[in-house]
Amino acid sequence: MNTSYPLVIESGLFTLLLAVFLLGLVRRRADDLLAGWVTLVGLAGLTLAAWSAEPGRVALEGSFVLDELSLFGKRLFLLSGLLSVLATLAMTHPSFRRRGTEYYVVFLASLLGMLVLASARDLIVLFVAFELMSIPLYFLTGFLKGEDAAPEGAMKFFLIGSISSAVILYGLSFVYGAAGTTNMAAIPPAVAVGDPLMLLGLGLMLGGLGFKIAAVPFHMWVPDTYEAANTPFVAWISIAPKAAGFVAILRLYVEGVGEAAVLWVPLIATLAAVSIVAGNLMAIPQKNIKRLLAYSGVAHIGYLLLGLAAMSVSGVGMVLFYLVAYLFGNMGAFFVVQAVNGAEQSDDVEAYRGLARRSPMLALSLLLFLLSLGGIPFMAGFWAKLFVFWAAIEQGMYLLAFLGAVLTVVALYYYLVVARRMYIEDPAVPTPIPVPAPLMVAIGGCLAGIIVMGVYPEPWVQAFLRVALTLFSTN
Amino acid sequence: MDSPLDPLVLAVVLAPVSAFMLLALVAPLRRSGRPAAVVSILGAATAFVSAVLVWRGLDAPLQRVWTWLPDANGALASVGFLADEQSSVMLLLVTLVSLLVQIYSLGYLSDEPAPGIGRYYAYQSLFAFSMLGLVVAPNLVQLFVCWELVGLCSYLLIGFWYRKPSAARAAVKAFWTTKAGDVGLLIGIVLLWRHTGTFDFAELRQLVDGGLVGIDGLALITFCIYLGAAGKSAQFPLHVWLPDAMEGPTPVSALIHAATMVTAGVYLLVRMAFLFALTPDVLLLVAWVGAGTALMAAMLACAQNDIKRVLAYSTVSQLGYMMTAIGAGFASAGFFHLLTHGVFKALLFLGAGAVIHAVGTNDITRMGGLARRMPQTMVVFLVGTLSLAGLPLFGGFLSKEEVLAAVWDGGMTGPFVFLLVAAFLTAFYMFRVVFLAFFGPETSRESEHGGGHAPHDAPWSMSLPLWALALASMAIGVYFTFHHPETAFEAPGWLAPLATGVASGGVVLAWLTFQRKMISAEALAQATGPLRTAAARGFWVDEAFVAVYRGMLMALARIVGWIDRYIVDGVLNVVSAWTVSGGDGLRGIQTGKVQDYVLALAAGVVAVMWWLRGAM
Amino acid sequence: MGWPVLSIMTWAPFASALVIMALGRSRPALVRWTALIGTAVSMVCALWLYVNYDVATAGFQFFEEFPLVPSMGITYQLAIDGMSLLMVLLTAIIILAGVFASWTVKTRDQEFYALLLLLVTGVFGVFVSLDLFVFFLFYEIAVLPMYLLIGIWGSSGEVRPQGLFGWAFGRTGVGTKEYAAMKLTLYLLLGSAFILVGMLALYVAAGSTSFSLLALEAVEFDPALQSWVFLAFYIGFGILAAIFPFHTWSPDGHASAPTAVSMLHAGVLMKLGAYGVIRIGMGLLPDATQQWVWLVGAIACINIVYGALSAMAQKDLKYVIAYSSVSHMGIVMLGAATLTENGMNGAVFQMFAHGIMTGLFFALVGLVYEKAHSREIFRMGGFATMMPGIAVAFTIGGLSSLGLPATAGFVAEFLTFLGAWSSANSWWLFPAVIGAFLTSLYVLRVVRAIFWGPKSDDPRFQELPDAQGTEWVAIVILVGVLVLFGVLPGLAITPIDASTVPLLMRLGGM
Amino acid sequence: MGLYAYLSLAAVVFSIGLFGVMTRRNTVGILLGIELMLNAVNINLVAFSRFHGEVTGMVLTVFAICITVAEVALGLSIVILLFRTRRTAMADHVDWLKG
Repeated sequence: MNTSYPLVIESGLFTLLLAVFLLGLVRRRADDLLAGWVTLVGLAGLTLAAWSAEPGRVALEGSFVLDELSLFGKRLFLLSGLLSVLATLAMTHPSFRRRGTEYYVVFLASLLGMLVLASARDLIVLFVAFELMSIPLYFLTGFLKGEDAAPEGAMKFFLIGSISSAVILYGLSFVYGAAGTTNMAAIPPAVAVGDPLMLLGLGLMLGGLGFKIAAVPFHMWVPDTYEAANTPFVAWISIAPKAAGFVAILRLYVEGVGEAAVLWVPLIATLAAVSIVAGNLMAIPQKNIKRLLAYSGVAHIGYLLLGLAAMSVSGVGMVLFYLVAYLFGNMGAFFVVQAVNGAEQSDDVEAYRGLARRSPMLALSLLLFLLSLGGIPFMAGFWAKLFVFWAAIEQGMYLLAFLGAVLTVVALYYYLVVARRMYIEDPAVPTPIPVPAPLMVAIGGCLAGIIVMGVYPEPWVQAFLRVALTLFSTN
Repeated sequence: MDSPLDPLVLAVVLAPVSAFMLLALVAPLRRSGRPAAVVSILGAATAFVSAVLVWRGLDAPLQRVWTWLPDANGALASVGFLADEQSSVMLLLVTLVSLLVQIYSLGYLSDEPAPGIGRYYAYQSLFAFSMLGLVVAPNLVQLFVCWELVGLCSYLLIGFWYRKPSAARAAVKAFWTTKAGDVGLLIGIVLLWRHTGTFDFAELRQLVDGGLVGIDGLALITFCIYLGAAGKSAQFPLHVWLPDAMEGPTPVSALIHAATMVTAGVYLLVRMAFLFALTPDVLLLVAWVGAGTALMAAMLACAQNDIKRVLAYSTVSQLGYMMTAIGAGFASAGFFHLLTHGVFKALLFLGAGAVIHAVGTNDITRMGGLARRMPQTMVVFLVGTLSLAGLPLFGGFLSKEEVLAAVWDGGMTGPFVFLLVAAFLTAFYMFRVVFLAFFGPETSRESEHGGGHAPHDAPWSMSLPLWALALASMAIGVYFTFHHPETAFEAPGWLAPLATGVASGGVVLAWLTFQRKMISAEALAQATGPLRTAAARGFWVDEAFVAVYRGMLMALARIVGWIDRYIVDGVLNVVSAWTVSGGDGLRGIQTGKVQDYVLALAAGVVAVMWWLRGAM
Repeated sequence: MGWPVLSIMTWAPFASALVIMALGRSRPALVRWTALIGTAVSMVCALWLYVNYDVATAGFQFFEEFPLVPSMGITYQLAIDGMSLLMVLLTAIIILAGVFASWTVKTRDQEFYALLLLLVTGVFGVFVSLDLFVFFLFYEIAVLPMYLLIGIWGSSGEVRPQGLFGWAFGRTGVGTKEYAAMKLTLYLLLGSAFILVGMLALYVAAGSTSFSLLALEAVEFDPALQSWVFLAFYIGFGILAAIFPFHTWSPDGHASAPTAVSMLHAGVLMKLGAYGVIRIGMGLLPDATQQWVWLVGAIACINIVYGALSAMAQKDLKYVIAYSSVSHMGIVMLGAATLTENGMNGAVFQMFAHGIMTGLFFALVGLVYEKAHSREIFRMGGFATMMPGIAVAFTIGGLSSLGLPATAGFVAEFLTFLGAWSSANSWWLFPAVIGAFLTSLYVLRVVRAIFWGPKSDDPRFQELPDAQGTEWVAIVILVGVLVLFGVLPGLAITPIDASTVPLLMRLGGM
Repeated sequence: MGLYAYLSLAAVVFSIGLFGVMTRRNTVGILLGIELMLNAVNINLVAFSRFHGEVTGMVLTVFAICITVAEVALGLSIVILLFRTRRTAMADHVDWLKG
């Protein structure tokens, strides 16, 4: 059937969800690897479907759209989900054998939320999708309930999360109050005339969304959650919910608003600057690589906001580019972390001593991922950074761009520290690190991603600029 | 203009350099010792022959240039040759001496290991080439290039026996001192180029003759150039390197530090005389410094016991003579003295070399009575001494008299007196050497060179050059005693007798003191008192330089080094350290307590609200 | 000519790097030969370019174009003019010599050569790319491998500063090779941050259409913008050119780096900074150049004297060489700052001369260290007897660095001096000349202490071999070039002049 | 002027909730605080929906309530889980993950 109809992919995902759920009911006692494979295959199919989809259709009288942005979102979510599931298949932890189905079902639920969110043009849909995305995340964080870190991480994530969704909802109520309707199409005019109630609402929502994308000072949950949760999942939440957050932000604050959007520039610019500085600085002293990546992730959110702060076609386009580059780089890094953890049972940077001598390819790929995150040429991350700086400078934000550029050096410092452990120091034990096949595939995929985007970014740039254009052109 | 002489002039310059190339590139040949020497000597001989032909055949000045440094409009600097009467005569001197010295070295270095000899002759050929290049240089750039190269050769040859700490030190010292002068020369050249737009002597001359050279600022330029000359030609206070340079093998001292390189400074001024004529004040300076140097060096020479150092100081003093003449405005006189001095000073050095070679010591007080042992050497050495003392019929006579005449005619009474005194001292210290070394009682020499056997005259390879030079200086002397050359100045009638008288006075005094012992040397020393002690210490010029180097330069360097590590780099490290600590500090806010997280979140929201209040 | 010679030259090392990584472990000979072939190809290309570059028509030649990111006007656009031609030649020579010089690397040679060649690709790329953006791309490639190269194969020095700021030094770990590597890499990347911002500013100001140098040259930028962008470039590239006070990475870095890396870095990468200032800073921002040239020149003078004095104060051979580089880069910047034909030619010539010279130095220091296992100048002595070859080569290098005629060093300095005196601030001449003199002081001091002096009585230094085998190749190549270009400077000046004159035309310098 | 009264009430309730969240040490207490905040929102929504005279607000409220329930359910389960592993329900005792 034609995937260009709205809700087709969503319903597909829902069926998959049910299938996995039923599978769980049927094969109760057996180990749950099968569920994983089913999920994987299903997601692969859906991803292809999403790629073949055409934008333009609308459903539920305009509250659910299938436009360029939503398609971008869906593809990104599905792709990251696919990679994450691949990696999950390599998890040897007993819980995944015994309760794997739960995991995948909930995972798919959250993913479903994201897909819907990407298309939401109505406040109700938006909110529901948001919660559908978030609540499973809390569960998944605490999935390894045996580990004593997991519940704490889950608790923190949950409390902060639900508070922030309360804030979002509160803001949302004001938006509704100002607009008199839940259709987002009503937002731009109100913003244009500067309706205080509307601005109040949007301001509150920005606070809540700030939590989702983990911008300073709403980032506090990030390091703890990352440290607590299982790595494939962390790899996923390090990108998917944040991307969702950005999609929501684009919908609420940019789409159709046009000129009036500059209103938000100072706010976003400040958030960007603070996130970049704080994130990079706090990453320096980290001993645990997951925390390190968490903080560097915060910094990356800062760079994304930097691009957003440009509030221009190029700016938004480059934010999308950055998201994809960040997806490959960051997930890849986490997958390597997972591989090492599988052998060393440790996430300390210490555990990476002499990795280059033990398993060169693994070390090399981690190095490349880190370099991509650090923004080194011929890696996706380089263009990403460059593009956001360009967007910022285009809007005359020289200082902000300069700040960002200087702090990339700090970022490279802590990335190089890891590189030093892997390449310069000698290994404690010379044995190579075993990498399960699915994980290897996932890593390979990410590697391919950063290199392809890095060597020939042109098609991507054009695609994303086209997406951005739609946001500014509509009414 | 294409002249048959062109290839000859080129041959003069290229013969040595090809010898050098051969020795430098063909390692086995170099290591083989004597064959290498032969190659080099052949080069020198070729150069000499062609030099003679050039000298005989030259009627009009001859210039050829090829572009060396191109720039937008053709050539910035070029290389080539300018053969006129000055340069051709100079070529003759240089080729002659270097040929003889190279032959002489065969004997002198007979017990040097083969590779050493190869190295030695490679340096020799390189030097010959550079010196000749300097002589024929048609412009300042080529002159400077060769100028530096001869400096390099002198450095290399002084340090030939680099295992001797003193030699290594002397070599570096020579290089540094002359280099200091060269800084001046380089600045001078650059300024002059900016001033006139050319490096070329001929063009410069035209400009000067045409009065197209602005006078203001010219004094600075000529002064800078003079600095260079002073460095090379060991004028006070840059003379300190020359005595130490005696650490090199004696033939080297003869060639480089007596006959040729040290006179390069004088030659430069002769070349540039027309320019200096425009700046009388600088000329005055040149004259006074020259005269002062002459006198001071003469005094120092009297206080030395090392035969080579005596000769070295006498060289300094003679260079002073030449400079004074140039300062007086009569470059020709200085140049003339340069030529004669080149011959007989080389002779003296080689003679001294023969003595040292035979005796195995430089100390004249430990020689004596050598006349009987090595008569030939005695004779030639005496010839040299008489020429240096400037007695009639000998090489130095007329040239010295001309210098005096020039100075007198230049109306510089002060320098004139200085020079007279110097002349007296010259005769004195030279004969002191003669009497102490060759006459008087034989002192017993246990530390004698070559074990028990008594000293004897040198082998042919050494005596041949000696005789050649002796004859040459005699010839010059006799010839010029009777044919007075045309000069721009006329010597007062009383000058010749006076000069002769003064010189003989010196001889007599020496004879009375060291031969007849009628005046005790001690008494003489007492008489001169503190002056002598000061002279023995070289007037503390060395100490002054050392003080500047250690006390100022090195101290400054240490301070800068410290600043670099602790301030410039220190600040950098502090900043980085702060960045790292900053990270640590920020971690503090990540308390791990969920309420604090909520607080942060709330604070963020409040901040956003606050900002909105402003925005609306 | 159908062949994309520039691309071949640039990517040949990279290709051989890939081959090397593909080779199985423990195939040392094969690794070396692959590296040698790669660099030899580059060398041949460089020579071909040198021969076929048409000086008469001057300007940029051998164009290659391929749109990389059309939507942003980024083009893979290569071409060279006289200046870059010479730099390319320099790079080819140095890396060829470098491969020979590091023939004896034992540990993890595979990775070593791979990284080295990757680095070289970056350097070539920078010199041949006309598109600012591609320029920057290669620039980063040229900087980054340094970290691993120094970190893995480097050697830690003895410097352990205490006292003032001791805590900071302790925190950063001065003296270790890791510190040196990190310092160098981050410092240079910091510089690239400045460059990036400046570059984008120009690109945007020019209407976000093209990064091509040629396109941007045509644009008249607003003076205010020019002014700060120039400073950004000056600092950004200046860090790499070791301008005072941003030079401190150079001594530590070069002292810790393995031979070939020091050669390449001091020999070529520092030039890359100066090249950037001249080609991009001055080439694109004429007004700002006029405005800031006094600063550039003044700092250059500081570099010359300060570097020389610091070199005098050192006891570690490698530090002396490193500081001499700081001093000589001063000459380069000074020559550029004069904005005169001679000065500019001198600057570029000095880049070349100093590149060869310092490459030679580091090669020799590496050899001495390998044989004597010491870098302490005043411990060693009288090596000329045991290693005459190395001694002679070192002396020649030293003479060149103190600007002795008949070596490349003299021509460069002489031209610079001429330029300095004819420039607007003629007083620059004096610090420059004094610097040259100071150089003669410390160079000869070192030469005497280590080679041409009394033999040291340290038992370690009694029986030392001379250079042998491949090591000779490196030495001979470098010495040969040094003397050749000293005797026939026309070989280099002619192409240089063809590129500097148009530049000065645009700057209104002549 | 009815609307603003409701809004203010909601604001007060919301703030009380937030205050509770920040001050309660017991995790369950914090959950209650969150409940208050969400209900404040509901007041808002209903008020607005009345004000505008259309139902979407109410609908949203219904959704909100359901979701809140789900949230609380999950929240309590997490608290229990936490209590099992750490033997405490005090939020500020749970700070192993920090820095």
